Order: sequence, then C-alpha cells, then structure tokens
Amino acid sequence: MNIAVVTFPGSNCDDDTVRALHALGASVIRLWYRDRDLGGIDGVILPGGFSYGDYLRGGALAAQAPVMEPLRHAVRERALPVLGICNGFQILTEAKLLPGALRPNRQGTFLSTWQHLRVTRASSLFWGLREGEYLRLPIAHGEGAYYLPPGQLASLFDRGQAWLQYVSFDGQLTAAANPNGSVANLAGVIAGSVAALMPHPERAMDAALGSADGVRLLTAWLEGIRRRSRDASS
Amino acid sequence: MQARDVGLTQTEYAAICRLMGREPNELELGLFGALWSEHCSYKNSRALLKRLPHEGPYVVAGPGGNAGVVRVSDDWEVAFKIESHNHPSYVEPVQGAATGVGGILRDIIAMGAQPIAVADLLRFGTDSQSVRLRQGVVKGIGQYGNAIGIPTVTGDVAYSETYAQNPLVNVLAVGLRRPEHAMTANTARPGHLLVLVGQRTGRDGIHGASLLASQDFQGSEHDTLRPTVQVGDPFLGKLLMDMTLTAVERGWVAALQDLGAAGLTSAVAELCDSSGVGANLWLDRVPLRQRQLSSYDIMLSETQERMLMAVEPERWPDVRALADHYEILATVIGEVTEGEMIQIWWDSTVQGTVSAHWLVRGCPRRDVSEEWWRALRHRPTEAPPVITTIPSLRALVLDVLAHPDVRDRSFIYQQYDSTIQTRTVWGPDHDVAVLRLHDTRVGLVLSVFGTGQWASLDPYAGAAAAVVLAASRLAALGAEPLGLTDGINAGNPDKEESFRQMASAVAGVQDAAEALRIPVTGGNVSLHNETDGQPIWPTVMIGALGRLDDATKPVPDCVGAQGHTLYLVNPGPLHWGGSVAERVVEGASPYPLGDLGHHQRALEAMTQFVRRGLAQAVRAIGRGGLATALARMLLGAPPSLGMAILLSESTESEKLLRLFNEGPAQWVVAVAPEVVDDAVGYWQAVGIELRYLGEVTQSGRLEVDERVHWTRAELLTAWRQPG
Amino acid sequence: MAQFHATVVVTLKPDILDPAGDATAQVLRQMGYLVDDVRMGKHIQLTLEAESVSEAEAAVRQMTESLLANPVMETYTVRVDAS
Amino acid sequence: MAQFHATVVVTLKPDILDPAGDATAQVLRQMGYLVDDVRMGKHIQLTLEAESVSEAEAAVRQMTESLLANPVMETYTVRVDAS
Ligand SMILES: Nc1ncnc2c1ncn2[C@@H]1O[C@H](COP(=O)(O)OP(=O)(O)O)[C@@H](O)[C@H]1O
Ligand SMILES: [Mg+2]
Repeated sequence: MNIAVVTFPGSNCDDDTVRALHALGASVIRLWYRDRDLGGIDGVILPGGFSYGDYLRGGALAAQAPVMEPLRHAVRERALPVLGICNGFQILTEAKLLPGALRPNRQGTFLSTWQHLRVTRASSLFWGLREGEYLRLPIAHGEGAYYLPPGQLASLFDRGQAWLQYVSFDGQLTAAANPNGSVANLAGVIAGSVAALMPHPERAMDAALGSADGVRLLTAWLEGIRRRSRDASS
Repeated sequence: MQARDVGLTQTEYAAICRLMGREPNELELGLFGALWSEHCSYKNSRALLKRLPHEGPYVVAGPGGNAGVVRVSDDWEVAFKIESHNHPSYVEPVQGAATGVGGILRDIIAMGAQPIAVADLLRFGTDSQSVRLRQGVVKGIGQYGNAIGIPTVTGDVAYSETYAQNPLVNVLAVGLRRPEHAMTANTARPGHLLVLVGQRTGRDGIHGASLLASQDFQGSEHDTLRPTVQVGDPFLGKLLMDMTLTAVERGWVAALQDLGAAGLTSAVAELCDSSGVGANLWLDRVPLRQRQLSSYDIMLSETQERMLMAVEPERWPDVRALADHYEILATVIGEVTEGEMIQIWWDSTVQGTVSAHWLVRGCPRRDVSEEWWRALRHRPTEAPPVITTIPSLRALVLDVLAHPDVRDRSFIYQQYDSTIQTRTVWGPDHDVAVLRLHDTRVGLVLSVFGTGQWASLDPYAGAAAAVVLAASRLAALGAEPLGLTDGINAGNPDKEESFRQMASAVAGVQDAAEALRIPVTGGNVSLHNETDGQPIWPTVMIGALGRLDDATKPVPDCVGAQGHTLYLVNPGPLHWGGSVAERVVEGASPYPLGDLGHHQRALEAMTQFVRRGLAQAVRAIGRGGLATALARMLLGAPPSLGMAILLSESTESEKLLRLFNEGPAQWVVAVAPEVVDDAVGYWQAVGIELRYLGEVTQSGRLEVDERVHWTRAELLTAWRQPG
Repeated sequence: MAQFHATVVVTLKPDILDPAGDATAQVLRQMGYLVDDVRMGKHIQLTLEAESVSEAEAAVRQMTESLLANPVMETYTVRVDAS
Repeated sequence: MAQFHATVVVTLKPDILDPAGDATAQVLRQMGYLVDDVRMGKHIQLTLEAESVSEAEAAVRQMTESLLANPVMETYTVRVDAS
C-alpha cells in the first residue's frame, strides 16, 4: 500500500507528514506539484503549509497545479482516498473537490494553539474512528474559518459531510470553543473519498509533544484504505 | 557624489585614498560607504567584542562567520545567532520585521544548517502608535516564519517610553546540521564560479546598511529613506532554503554566503576576504527586476532572498538543474581569482577595482585602552532604595502580574506557528523552549531574555544579569549550557555617553559569560538607536542554548501535587532596583547584580540538583520577582491546587522586597516529602542558601502569611490582560 | 498582438464577514474618525497580450472566474484598456 | 452630518517587489494566459459620516496617509461619493 504526499511550492508540513506516515509503517511516495502521473498509489495527502505563499487566497494558486488534474481524475474514476490537512483543505475547496471555502480567521490574525475536536460523523474513510470520539490536535492557520453559502449547511450535515467540529476542553459544542469563526464549529469535512481538516494530526504523534491523537486519526485513515483495497481485491 | 553622501567621514575618505593609492570612483566609493558603515564594519564595537570569551568545550565555530556553531551530539551541530532589524521595522513594521526573520534564517542556512526555530526579542513604546507598530511587527514575524515553516518557539517583549520612536526588533534563529554538511564562506578557491541564486535584484534597500542601520533618525528623514524598504517573500525564501540545503547536502557547494546588509558587495567581499581570494564580477549578467539599475545599484541592492555560492565549474550543471527544479534563478555572475582584488565588470569594461581586504578590514576602527575598559566596572552603588510609602501587598501582586512586561503574551505568540517541524516539547507558553531532536531523546533548550529597566541606570549590571537569567533558566531544567549569542542595541556611538553605555553592556556580557563559563559564539550590534537625538536605553538581548539528554520529560515549571514543599534557592538581596514592582510604584534605582562568582556556583548547584531528580518543579525568578514566579507556578497547575507561603522577613517593606526583587540566580523549587531531607542536605553541602517558603495546598488560592490571599481567578484575570 | 492593461476589482459578497475590514474600522474609530464600515477588497492590475480589446476582456474574465475570484464568496468587476 | 461612501485604492510603488503579484502571474502563465505582469493592490470601501463631501474627502485622505497606506512603499487614490 502506497501513500503519496504532494509537495507544492511553499508546502512546509510535507516532511512532518512523511515522518508521521513512516512512524505508522506506511510506505510513502513523494509527489512534486508538476507530476502528471500519480503512479500506483492507494491514497494521497495534501499537506499543510503556504503553497505559493498563500498569495491571492490560501490554496487558490496551488489548486491550479498540474498534479491536481490526475488527482481529480482519480477521485472521480476510482474514488481515490484524499486527505487534506490545513493548506491541503484550502487547496481542496479551491479545487472544488470539497464544498465551501476557507476564509480568514474571525480575529483577522494567524492562530496557533491546541484544540479539542469531536468526531461528528463516523466515516468508512477512517476505520475505527467512532462518532462522538474526542481528539486534541494543534491548529496553525490564518485562513481557517470554514464558510458555506447560506442554505447549504443543513444539507452538509444531512449528507454526513460534517466530519469534525471544534469543542471545548470538556467536549461541549460552544461558540467559545470555535477558534476561528468556522460555520457550525466545523474543523473537517468529507465528500466522497475526499476528507480534509484544518488541525494538524501529523504534529500530534507523540505525547511528549503534547498529544498522540494524530496517531489515532492517521491510523484510522490508513486502515480505511487497507480495508478498501482488500475488499476491492476480494 | 561625496564621502558624506555614502555616510563616510573625511578621515575615512583619506584612509581609502591611502589604501588605494588614488581616489575611488563613484562605484568604489559606494562600496566603501556600505562596508565601512557601522553596521558592516563594527568600527565602534569590534575592539570591545573581541574581549568576549569565545572558547568552550562544545564550540565548533565562534564569531566571525555568519553564525556561531556548537556541537550537541556526534551527529548534530547547532548554528544560532541573533540579528536586529530595528530601523527597518520602524519605517515599515510588517516588512521590516519579516525581512529581519528572513535575514537571520539565511545566516543560519549559510552555515549549511536547516533552521528549526526562531525567537523574537521586542521592545516597544507605550503610546497608541506603538501598539500599531507592535501589531505590524508581530504580523511581519509571523508572516515570514509561519510561511517558510520555521516555528517561533520563544521570545521576549517589554515596554518603555524610551522605545516609542525606536522600537527594537531582534530575531534569533537556530539551525541543525550534520557535521559533514558544515559550510562556510572561507572555502572559495580560484577557478570557482560565483553563482547568485534566488530573487532578481531590484532597487530595494539601497543604502540600507550605511544609512538606515548606521545613522540616527531625524523624524523628517523618512522621505529620503524611501528607496530602502525591502519586501520579504517567504514563498521564495522557502524554495531558496530547500534548494540551497539540498545542494549543500549533495556536496555541490564549495563556499556559501547569504546576501544581507550591503547585498552583493558584502557577500562577495566577505567570501573573498575570508577565503583569501579575489573575484571577477560580471554585473551585466545579474538578473534584474527593473531595467536601468546602475552598477552602483546592483552592488548595493538589499533585495531579499538571495544567496551566493562558490561552485566548481563541473558542478555548475547540477546546481543549475536543481535550481530549475525549484523554479528559482541561479546565474553565474563571476569567478573566483587569485589575489585579493575584486574587479567589477559591465560587458568588457571594468567599472571598479577594490581589494576585498580593504573593504572588510581596512576601516579605521576605534580602540579603547585597557584602563578605560576596566574602569567600566565602577558603577553606581547598590544601596537599597528606601521605600517611603508602603503599597498594599494585595494590590501590588495583581498590578505586577498585569504589568505589560509580565502579563500573558499569548496575544503575541498565538500568531506564530510554534509546533511545525514536530520538535516542540515546550513552546512559548513556557519561560524557555525545549526542542527534541528527531529520532532521539536528546534535545535543545533555548532561553532568551533582554534587558529593559535593568540596564537603564546601569548597563553593565543589566547586561550581566541578563546573561545570568538566561542561564538560570537552563539550570532550572538541568540543561548543559552550550553557548550564548548576544544582541547589543544602543545609541549613537559618536556620543561619548552612548559609547560608554554600549561598552559597559559588552563588559557586563563579558564578565558574566566568563564567570559562568559559557562562550559567546556570535551576536549582533545595532547602534544609532536614536530618534531626534533621544537614545534608547542600552538594551542587551541574550540567547542561551543548552542541551538536555532527555528532552521528553522536562522538569515541570508548575507545581503538580499537594504536600510538596516550596523553597527559595539563593534568596536575592532585599533590593528591588530595576524591578517591575519598582516601576509600578514609580521608582528607579540601579539593578542589584551581586557577585557573579557566587551566581556561578548557584547555577552549577541548581543544574546538578535538577539532574539528581530532587525537584518536582522549578522556576527561575525573573521579571516580577518571586511573587510572579509563584503565581505562574500556580496558574499552570491543576486548578484545585494552592500555595501557602510564610515569609521569614519581619517588616512589611522587607516582605515586599523579598517578593518583588529581581536579583539574579534565584529559583523556586517544589520538593516531594520523601526527598525533603535529601534536598535540604544537598543545598547545605553546596553552601547555597535554601529558604523555606511554604507548601502546596488544596486551597485553589495563593496565600501569604495566612493573612493575604488571592484566588486563582483573580491572579488569572490580572495576568491575562488583553494586549 | 498588442498589450492591454486590465484592472480586476474583487470584493467580498455583502453578507460575508470581513475581519480585516472590521479591524481596520475599529482602529479608525479609535483614532477618532467617524467610520461606519470598512470593506477590504483586492485591486489587481494585469498587463497581458491579446489581439483585441474584446479578446483581452474575455481572457481576463476567464482568469478571474477560474482563479482571481472565488465565486463562493466574492464578486468582481473587470476593466480593460488598450496600452 | 450625512453619510458618504469612499473608495481608496492602495497600490505598491512601481519599484517595490510584489511577491503576491509575481506568484499569481506565474500561475496564470502556467494556465496558458499571456500575462506579462500582475500587481496586487487593495480596494478599500468605507462609509463615514461628515458634514460635506470635501470634509469627507479630507478625512479619508488623512486616514489613508496615517493608516490605510504606508507612504514609504505605497501610493493611493481616493474617491468620495455622497450616499
Ligand atoms: N555582540 C556580539 N557578540 C559576539 N559576536 C558578535 C557580536 N556582534 C557581531 N558579532 C559577530 O560578528 C560577525 C559579523 O556579524 P554580522 O555583520 O552581523 O554578520 P551578518 O552580516 O552575517 O549578519 C558575526 O560572526 C557575529 O556573530
Ligand atoms: Mg551573513
């Protein structure tokens, strides 16, 4: 099973992401944003960072990158699992592979802090990550306020696409727990085989660094892929 | 164009003519103007800096290169250095601070090291204009560091009217390298190609070194300084960093130098001078952003995001292909030659010829006599000020916690990515940063601290105390000190008083570093911090780097369990000179430095105490004194815990002085009941005073002398003042 | 082929929160100005090659719709001048 | 007092580096557009209270010089309309 990590010019969490995947025993293929051939891969991560310096809008310039074409194709044709983290989330919304948009944080400044999250909806993409589970992960972003045009929120929940929400340290879904002004405290969404979140699971791989909850999230994603390819081949 | 147009005096001009045996042409004069500026030549500070101790068991490279380097393990070396960007940040806060970060990162990269951390040391005024300056500076630091992907893990900020027209923006960077990837500028050899990599050269920051960084500000001069604004591009900076470090790793770079102050001129001159070679420069080949740049502009432009490499001709195709991969420009702009002369060409005509040696070393430098240097140690007396009206203890604790120099800084550091690169064990919510190296338990401790009030009346004592404080925070973790970097910020050195203040500060760093046996491996000097004739307080920023054998479990800096006993180690003098409390009650008296030899023994003893595992929690006492240290140890603890403190002082004013003095090398330690005897015995044996303070309780509040108390909420509200 | 100058102004849709605008308004009010509201948009100037003004304008509209503006939250205007 | 609408356009001076414009131009070219150059500026819309158009314009100019633009690297234009 091969997992690709795509580096766009300006990506800066790609190395951390590769290190996290290696720690979980995954075999990693690194892709450069100009690659037009994905190769034999079973899943893709678009890592965090400042692709193209976040100029214009976070993720907008990277969404036009050559690698996005085969990626889009693979999502459409064979439901390739894609995971966007932070800037990767922005790229996926700009590329219209996920609904909505990421707007500058409500407070107008970059925000780096630890956040508690709740799994709002279990998904087969994350095998074993159950509804109602809590995670503690760091966030670090300037444009992380998830936005949906009026009227689209209810259907996002109805379709089971509302995946992760920011909650308070004791698990409450409160306005105060919302770090950036995201609609409905949304921190992560899923559409088909594409999932994305603003927090950084790859930075939470070791309790000594504050949390090992990233291990749970990434393991669940890898396990989802493993089961999927097993089912496909059986 | 005349000497003074490029910031040179008549005497300096005469020296140039003597060296050259002729008058320089305009281009040559411009090169001298830049490299003989205060910022590049250290003409007023070199003689002082050379007195700092540079030798130590871990030192790989001391001052002289782009950054100091120390050894952490057999596998890893660490480059680190501090840099200032004060004037640019006043002119354009966001870009000034951003390019400050970019600049120090390229210094680290020039040593062949991958940057892993940034720290920011800031000083601002107290008016509303200063608030906007601070917001811009913080935004700029975040903008660059966050985007290029280097965590900002610690910092220091303080305020005083003295910085209103002259904020200080010092940035420190730390990088890691394998010993086999060590790079320097002094390994260029005749026949190497000179390759300029990165941004196209534009009209940015011409005269940045000679005018912006090396002269005082007159309020109205802003206009004439217009062309000096540089814009940072962290996006390109990231590509340049990755490309450069990859080329270094593959062994394709023979010598490396960043382009900082005085741009190409400084880079080429430093590279040639340190390597003992000359160069031909072909300016017509330099990629430009604008048409119509003159040779002069190209040589002096401070366009950011550029590096200069010396490359063997056979390696050039590889380097070019790598640059193509990263989509950045790499251009051969010259060649290394025998001798020491730099010849500047445009097509086939020579525009100027100067010796690298004259540019880098020829500047007449100020020297001082031994006697004058020694006399800097005669200082104001340390007689304690008399407290005439005794303030309320209850109110004073809260006022000190709420003071801008003490209060919670999360409104600043939450704008910085502090967790990227996955090494951050302790980030900016602690007094020091702890970074664990990948795939090992070994880690680094970065402790930064700068003077403000401490050095206002006595720069010597303040500077020395800053070194002691930075080191006492390493000791609190039992870390092994590896080295120091120092940033000296002071006024116009042509004024005798400012010069003496700067020299006193350097003397303070020297004496403390020697006493503590920690080498200074590099630093920065920023002079001319004056606006309209008003100098800042001489301000010394210190960065101390230490090693931890196990960085995964640092000794906590907050109390952890009921029943632990609290002690004060090495109680300071009953003297609150330079303290925040003194400022709150509007006093000003010199800082009580005490004996550096004694502090060294206390530091050594604390380091061993922690390593023996005798402490359940430790916090070094700094700004805000003992009271603040206690409050912070409680605020980070489980909410049910409290503290009951019993002071042994008898009078009210002595109690205040005990709680608020900021004397150096003091710690609060929490000791578990089962090791109390061992702990007490240990301190008795080493001959450092251990004074009983009280107990950790379950009261959820801080109590002093069973008389005054503060709830946790009260302390938190005071400490968490907004911006 | 000739050179054309284009200006694209991209603004947030009216009901979308604009933190940068709000923060600026707040500072301006602190400074004593009687400001009700501030909205931050982008003013993008392009020079491009095209056969005619109408071709240039079509190209700029296309760039804007596919990249310069995000239709989920922004609206835009385009103006093209011959060089 | 009446309400006025003002538009301030802030652009970088020609010699000042514009990384955002450069990166956008690079991507537009990669998408196949014949773009020579892109410069990113700000389009700021304000509503404010003033006694007259001329008073409003004076206020907006002042705000621009002291906050909205940094004269060291930017230039600006101001337009004020009655509400
Ligand atoms: N205060 C100081 N203490 C120790 N070394 C210093 C100090 N100031 C400057 N140096 C050293 O002098 C050398 C030249 O510094 P600098 O010109 O700032 O380098 P760069 O141009 O690369 O930033 C460096 O090696 C630096 O570490
Ligand atoms: Mg350098």
